[in-house]
Amino acid sequence: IEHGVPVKLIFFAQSRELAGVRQTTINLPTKIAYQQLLNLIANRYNLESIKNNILLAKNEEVISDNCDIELRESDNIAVIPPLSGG
Amino acid sequence: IEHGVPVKLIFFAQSRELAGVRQTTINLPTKIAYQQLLNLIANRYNLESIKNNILLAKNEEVISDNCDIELRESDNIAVIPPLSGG
Amino acid sequence: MDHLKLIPDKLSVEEVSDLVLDSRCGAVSVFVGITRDSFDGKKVVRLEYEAYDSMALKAMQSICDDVRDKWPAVHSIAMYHRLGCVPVKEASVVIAVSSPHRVDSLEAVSYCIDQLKASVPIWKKEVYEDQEPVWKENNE
Amino acid sequence: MDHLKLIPDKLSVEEVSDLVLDSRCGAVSVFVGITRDSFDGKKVVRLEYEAYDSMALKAMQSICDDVRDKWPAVHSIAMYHRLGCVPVKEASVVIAVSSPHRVDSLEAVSYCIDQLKASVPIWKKEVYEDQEPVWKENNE
Repeated sequence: IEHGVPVKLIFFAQSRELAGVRQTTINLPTKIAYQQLLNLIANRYNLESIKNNILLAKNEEVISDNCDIELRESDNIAVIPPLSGG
Repeated sequence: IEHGVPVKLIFFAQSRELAGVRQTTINLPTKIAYQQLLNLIANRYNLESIKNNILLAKNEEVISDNCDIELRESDNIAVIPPLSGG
Repeated sequence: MDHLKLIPDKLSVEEVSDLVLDSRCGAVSVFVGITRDSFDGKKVVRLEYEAYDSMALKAMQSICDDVRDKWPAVHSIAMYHRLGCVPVKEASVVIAVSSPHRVDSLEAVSYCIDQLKASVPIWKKEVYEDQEPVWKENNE
Repeated sequence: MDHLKLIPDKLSVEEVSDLVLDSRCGAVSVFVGITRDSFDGKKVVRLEYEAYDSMALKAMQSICDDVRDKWPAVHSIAMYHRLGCVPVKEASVVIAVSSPHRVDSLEAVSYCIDQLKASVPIWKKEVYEDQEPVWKENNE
């Protein structure tokens, strides 16, 4: 991805195990559709098997899946598998 | 009361303070109506002021107020003011 | 298992909740009743509790039996009520209920304290700083 | 006051419930979530919890804000969640809520654990004696 911004990508729980990494930095365009970003992350980080069960959060807020996402340097995107706290 | 049986009478909380005694023994007939027993106890133990707010229990069971009470030696009757546990 | 006690000593929430722990239970719900420092603007110094011990324990057992009818999944119940003087901010009653899943213990502990107040022969006198003490009445 | 914490240490029910004590509050309701020893017949050895800490604390704060909207009488809320390994029979979460009268804290503590399970980014892996561990999912 050209002319992108570096964004911190964070994985938790099963997505962390599948990705093999807890945290990394990735260059992303300053504007990207939710589904496009999801596909990109799933494809590159071995998350195809759980792609339909994960949410994405930007700066600690869950992103709704029909939006375009605006990104700036220092933003972070987290992969959120189904919750199981308690 | 003649030809009665000795019954243990126990007072709690406000009834104990008004009666000035925690426990005593009283001779009672072997059969007595609830209201009659209540009147007798209230009158003799200074409980007129709370008579309408107390229940009587026989051997740790609340007695329903429309029954005759059968009494035997070693029975106990307790005066139960409004509950306030918890 | 039911653990029912009337005791003159300070209550420990941890001790009572530990009583109901079980390796099959994922949930323990606890209610703690505590002495407040005021009532209707009057400053409360302490509460004084007394019980008809034998009848109170029977009534507590009967609450436990009802709980097991209504929530068969409940595993253990502990109801400890303190008697005598209870200073402000200390517990007068601790109730703990365990169950495999949370909904049973949550509903049951709420039922237990409602029933305890309604049916267990225990009384409290509220002692104020500047006024005559008052025997309380659970009228909810 | 809200007391929110994610900690790697063993949780104390007493410590968490003491946090919400207040001389104006007559009721403290507590929920304790505990590691069970089996799931679907499989023997559970321990749970391993992880959290998205910063987002989890925000979500917990948001639950507290909701509680204060719904039950304005609630005085204090404490939500402590343990992270890392939690052995069988130990607490993974302790929630305590205080209020002047009991109904508010009882309802609020139940709401808190429901919402915590539904909205706070915390995850647990169940580790079995003889089988592959499984990442759990709150699907209630």
